[in-house]
Amino acid sequence: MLRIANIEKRFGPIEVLRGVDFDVDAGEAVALVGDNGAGKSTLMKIITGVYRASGGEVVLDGRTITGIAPGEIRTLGIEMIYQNLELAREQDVTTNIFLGREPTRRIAGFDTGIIDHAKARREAERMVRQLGARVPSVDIRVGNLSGGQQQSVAIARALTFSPKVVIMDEPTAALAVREIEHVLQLIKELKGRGISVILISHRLTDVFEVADRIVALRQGKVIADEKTGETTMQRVVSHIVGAH
Amino acid sequence: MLRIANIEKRFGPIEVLRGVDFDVDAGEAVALVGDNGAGKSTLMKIITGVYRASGGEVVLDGRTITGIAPGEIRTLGIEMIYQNLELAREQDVTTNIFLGREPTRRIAGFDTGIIDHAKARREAERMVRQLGARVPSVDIRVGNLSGGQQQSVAIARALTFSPKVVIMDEPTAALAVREIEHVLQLIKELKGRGISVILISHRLTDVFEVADRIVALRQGKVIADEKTGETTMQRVVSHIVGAH
Amino acid sequence: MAMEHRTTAPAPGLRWTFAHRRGALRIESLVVLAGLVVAMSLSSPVFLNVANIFNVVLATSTIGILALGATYVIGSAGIDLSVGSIMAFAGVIGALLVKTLGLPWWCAIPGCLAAGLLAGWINGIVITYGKIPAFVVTLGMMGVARGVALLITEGQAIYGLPAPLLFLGQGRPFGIPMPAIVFVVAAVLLHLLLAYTRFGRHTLVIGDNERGARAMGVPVRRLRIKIYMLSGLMAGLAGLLTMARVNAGDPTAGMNFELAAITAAIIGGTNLFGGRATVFGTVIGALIMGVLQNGLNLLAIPTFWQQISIGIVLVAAVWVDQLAQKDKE
Amino acid sequence: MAMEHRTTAPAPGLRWTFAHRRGALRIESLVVLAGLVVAMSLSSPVFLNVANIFNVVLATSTIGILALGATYVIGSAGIDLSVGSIMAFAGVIGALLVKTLGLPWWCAIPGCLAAGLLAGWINGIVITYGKIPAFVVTLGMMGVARGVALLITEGQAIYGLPAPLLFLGQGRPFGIPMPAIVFVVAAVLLHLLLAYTRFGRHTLVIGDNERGARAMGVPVRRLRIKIYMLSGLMAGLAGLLTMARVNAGDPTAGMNFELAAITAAIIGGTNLFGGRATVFGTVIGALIMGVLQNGLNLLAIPTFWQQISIGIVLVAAVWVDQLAQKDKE
Amino acid sequence: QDKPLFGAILKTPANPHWNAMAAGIRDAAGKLGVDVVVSTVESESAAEQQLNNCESMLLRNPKALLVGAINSNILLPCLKKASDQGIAIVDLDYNLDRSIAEGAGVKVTFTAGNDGAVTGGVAADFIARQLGADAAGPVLVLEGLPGNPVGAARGKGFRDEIAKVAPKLTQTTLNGDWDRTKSANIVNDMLQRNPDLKAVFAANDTMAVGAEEALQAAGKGDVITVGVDGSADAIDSIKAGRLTATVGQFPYLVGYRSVELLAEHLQGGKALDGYQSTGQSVLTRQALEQKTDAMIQYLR
Ligand SMILES: Nc1ncnc2c1ncn2[C@@H]1O[C@H](COP(=O)(O)OP(=O)(O)OP(=O)(O)O)[C@@H](O)[C@H]1O
Ligand SMILES: Nc1ncnc2c1ncn2[C@@H]1O[C@H](COP(=O)(O)OP(=O)(O)OP(=O)(O)O)[C@@H](O)[C@H]1O
Ligand SMILES: [Mg+2]
Ligand SMILES: [Mg+2]
Repeated sequence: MLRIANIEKRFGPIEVLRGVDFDVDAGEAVALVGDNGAGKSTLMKIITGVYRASGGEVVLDGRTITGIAPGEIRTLGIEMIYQNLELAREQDVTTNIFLGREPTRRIAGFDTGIIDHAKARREAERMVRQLGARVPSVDIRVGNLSGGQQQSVAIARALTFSPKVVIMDEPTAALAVREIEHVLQLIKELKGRGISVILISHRLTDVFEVADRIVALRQGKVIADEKTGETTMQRVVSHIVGAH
Repeated sequence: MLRIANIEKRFGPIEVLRGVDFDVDAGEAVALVGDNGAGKSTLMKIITGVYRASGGEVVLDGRTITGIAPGEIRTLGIEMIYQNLELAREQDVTTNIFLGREPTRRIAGFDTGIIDHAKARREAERMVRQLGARVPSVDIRVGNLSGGQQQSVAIARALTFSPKVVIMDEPTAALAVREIEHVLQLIKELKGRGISVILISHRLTDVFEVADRIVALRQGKVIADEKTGETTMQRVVSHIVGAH
Repeated sequence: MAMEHRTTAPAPGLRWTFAHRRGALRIESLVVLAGLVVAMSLSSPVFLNVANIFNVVLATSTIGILALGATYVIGSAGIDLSVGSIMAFAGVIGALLVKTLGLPWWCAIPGCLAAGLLAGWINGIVITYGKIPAFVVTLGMMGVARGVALLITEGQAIYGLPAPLLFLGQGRPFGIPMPAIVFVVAAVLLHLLLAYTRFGRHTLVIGDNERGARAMGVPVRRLRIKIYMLSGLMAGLAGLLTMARVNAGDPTAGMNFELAAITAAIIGGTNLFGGRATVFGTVIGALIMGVLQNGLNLLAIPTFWQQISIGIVLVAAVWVDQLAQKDKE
Repeated sequence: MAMEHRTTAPAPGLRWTFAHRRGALRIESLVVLAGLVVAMSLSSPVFLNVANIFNVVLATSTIGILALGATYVIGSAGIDLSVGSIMAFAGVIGALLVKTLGLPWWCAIPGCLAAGLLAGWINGIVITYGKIPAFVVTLGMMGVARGVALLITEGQAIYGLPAPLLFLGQGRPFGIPMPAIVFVVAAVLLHLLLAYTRFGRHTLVIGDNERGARAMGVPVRRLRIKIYMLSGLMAGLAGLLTMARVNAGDPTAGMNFELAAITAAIIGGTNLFGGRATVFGTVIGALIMGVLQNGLNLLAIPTFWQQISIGIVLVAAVWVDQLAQKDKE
Repeated sequence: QDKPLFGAILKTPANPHWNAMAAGIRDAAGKLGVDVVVSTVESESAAEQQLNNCESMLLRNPKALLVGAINSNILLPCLKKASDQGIAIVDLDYNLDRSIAEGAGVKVTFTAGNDGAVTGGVAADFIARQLGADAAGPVLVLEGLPGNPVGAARGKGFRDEIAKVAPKLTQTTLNGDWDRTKSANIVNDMLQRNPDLKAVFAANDTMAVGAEEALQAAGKGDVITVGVDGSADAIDSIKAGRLTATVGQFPYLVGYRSVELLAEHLQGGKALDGYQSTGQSVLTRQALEQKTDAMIQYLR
């Protein structure tokens, strides 16, 4: 369904990705693990079009999507929770959740561009509640939220628009125990609905709980691509730290 | 050693902290846990002087430090790793690690204000190596680092100047497995050297590994303050989620 | 950047109350304006004459219209230094069409607006595709538009426009000066656009976190071009009204107006670094400047003292405004 | 804000090579300047005369000195619109001391500098303690300093200074104009200050992340006040040199120079939103503007065309500069 | 309230010319028992501000307006209203274009001061006399802000006259923006191009003094430099042997005479010639030291 073929990325003289290949099937959850600086986030940003690859291509349902604008890729059904969240701090929770997807009022089929704020607000509240997130109000400025609350907003944003693929870059880093459970639960639900998930996480217990396959990246190359059932926590750790 | 007495904090109409008390002894590691939005980060920022408390006081070695500027509090020996790291993204790693503590050249005992960059660079490299962090170079712009690398820089910054108290607000959220081990190891070493640690973390395994005591915050109040040996993971979770 | 962040955030209380209005009302600034009006009317008996009030709004309208555009531009973390020059350029084009080329009078209207739009479009294209700071691009346009206006006219104002066109600048339906009416209408429209539409929302979002906006599919480049076009359009409109008001396309019109326009927006609470802006605030900001200028004139304060007092009162006004917005970190 | 971020980051390659110089050299801008010099010398034979080169530096010195201050202010995410007015104010004070009050000639030197420092200090105090955006405060100071200068002199330049003082503006030791020498010395000192001292480092850090800087113990307020004092001091210096050069304390001097000073800094790669600035870049930026103006004068291009060409060439220069800085996200 | 009120709408007091004019107006008004309100603007380019000032002025119901318009058209809408209300209008310094004004329905009672084109011509004659009619070489003309009609008229008058009286002089015109330093820079640049520069004519004294100082610094003090106005710094410079001359405009006299004439006209309904020249003269060091010119008493 989603195929990453020989992706390379250089920032000036620095080679960050040196030919990365892997696929994700529909309804599959693939965990992408690797040391800090291995290139995980960079790779994911190439998929969503935020970075331009120096080489290689990304294929979604047979269509090459490398070089397309992030907005279009999002329209094609790839959502991502960015590691730094990419929230608009001055704006409220509702605005952030619906950013780029604002429901607008139509008059005679013509898009007026006027935001249906009441609807957006309702939906935003629903999503936040569904995540079990402790966000005091969807009218609050996101910059005033706590770290975990901000992360919940970013998660809600990625899941509001029934995507085909969800990329999660450390979605639970700032979350409390119960919220983490919710997210893991959610990932399982997504899989059940045929949605693919790429999960980047340093929490291997979580990875083992939800992932079908584990891809390990080291210094910009895939060094292992194993079924969850056929590997062990120790093996994965050794892939990450490069112990063999 | 460090005493937090009846701290309150309101943001406009919102009460975030409603009378928080606890102490930290020298060489003790206290874990502060709680749900997202419980007020943990806010409380810590009050200790370091970034926020002004609406009520109550913080006492370090018998001296009230509430209301003092963050710079002075840092001089008194309280270091903090902020949840959002508070790095200067446009500056290099060395600058960030030595921010506010730049080694300067002295001429005849007079501080010239000229930064001894070679020295700072050397020290920065040493700290980064000691953390086992994968930072490509200390001359790199911090904004170009990966999430985990940035976190390592923030940790290095807090530990470079032998503090009395180190506050860590989710220091391992973005770190990979090995780096987490390093940090936990480090906390144990700090304790051994008589340095107090306040650790905020949602990773309860880590908490149980290093903390002597666990303080749980819920909705701006301390609802549990227990010795690590005398409690269980389940109990702590139920404190956090408010199951009893 | 944190400076501005700290000083202009609306108080949480208000923000919550007016949350779904997107903080579009700024009570504090209104208080400052009201205070100024009271002070002025105490010291000058004519100040509260209806005719004088219209005078104030009339005098504010040009800068005010430019400031509406500036609100969007600055809200999106941009800057437009070219509006004063574009205004002159548009006025010259309009006058050229109807006077020199002898086209029907109404041609000046699309003419001025199109001239403004064109200049704004060029600004936007060069900024987005050339990846050049807006400061530099619009500074360049400031020179180019002014230079072209002067060249076309050889430095001479094109004087004497058809009467129907003059009505736009000099007419007073129900006693209200036309430019004041246009200003108010433009302000209401741009308020609605900023507060209730996707375009307005996205404008503030790219000022807040451009990379994030792009990642979420906001068409940042297209949007940015539109924002500069809007600013150019407002400059064209200001040019049209001024031309009609003074009955001439004057290539030297609008000198230094860019600074005044930006000032009105900033006094109105727009964050110089983007992400936060309200049209309502900008209108108040422009009126504060207009009232001040008018009042000092009525009191016949000598110009040097006026410069000094305006400087002090503006700072004081913003200070009071920010005092009123307590409770923030 | 992201716009500027994207467009002016030095290429990683260069940044690494010159890392411990803190990116203080900007090869690309130098290339642009060199290109401009070549173009000018091809079209005007006198351009490369030693005398003319000194001329360019002389003509650049006033704006250049103001731009040095602007580099610090903008690097710290501030802005100073008052430098042109402070310059006039300082010049008037200097002339007042030695001409009207008849003090010894050298009193003008501390007089001008102190006047600049004082105005900058007031700016800094009001910005930090009043929590008012720098834009508003320095705009206020722009009116106040100018108004006071005009009041003191009643609009009349104080003409005719003692000869030793004139030497500062008109003297040419070894054929080099004094203001040019002062400019170069000031640039070198401020380069060292920015690149190698704690003060310089902290200036950029508060422009980058003020809250973080405060949390790490950077004395943000004190620092900010010092930065505006530095900017005021530079304005005072510029006022002194200009006064000596034109043999008069002129209350109308330096009109609109703030914009030119900011422009020089921005062309030199200073990020309008703070965090990134180099003195070297600013000097190049100022020289690009100076060379352009000089060349157009040598070619006797009519003013209208000059405005247009300066606008276009500045944008083009920054465009080439940014093209040269490939390889970034 | 029985005293009649005259409103003066002037340019910027930052230019001493308008200060002197205002002083003349006030002194004459004081002598004649007339009230005056003087309104001025911040800078030479604040046209719209001047229009706003004019409209505020009408709220005071003045008997007459003395107007120094920033450009020939900006005040017309306001002046038309004034004309319609029967308010007398005096054009100071030929800033209004009479045909345009009358076309706009503005009745100008009279114009006082000197025509810029004539002023430029006077300067040209003076320079030609100094250099000789056969003189050849470059001459620099400094106009004011781009598009400013006063500077443009003086420059044009100068060029036209030079072409007649000393046709071998070549002219370069640039805008000094009324600014001292900018003019100094331009002179420096000109000296590179034309080291044999013969003369500089600046459309006002500020630019002339700036130009002169640049010439002095370059060791070219012998280049003839002529300004316009007679401002204090120019007079000092001339007396110090630096600036060659200025074409004195005597704004104090312009203001004083205007009020006198206006008061007579309003009281007696005395018919007036539409143009009331108040005279101008070239002020050189010699003229100033020997006080040969009676006008010198009107210098302020
Ligand atoms: N814009 C950039 N310019 C230069 N180098 C960059 C840039 N972005 C990332 N890098 C480098 O690329 C490498 C990979 O970064 P990336 O963010 O992809 O790591 P990651 O695998 O996500 O790590 P983490 O687990 O810490 O988030 C890092 O060494 C980083 O320094
Ligand atoms: N500046 C502010 N203005 C208004 N409310 C704020 C502000 N800062 C924090 N809050 C609110 O205070 C509450 C506590 O925030 P805090 O950051 O202390 O939580 P936390 O315990 O650190 O949570 P997390 O585990 O998610 O980091 C949150 O509900 C947040 O929305
Ligand atoms: Mg990452
Ligand atoms: Mg927190």
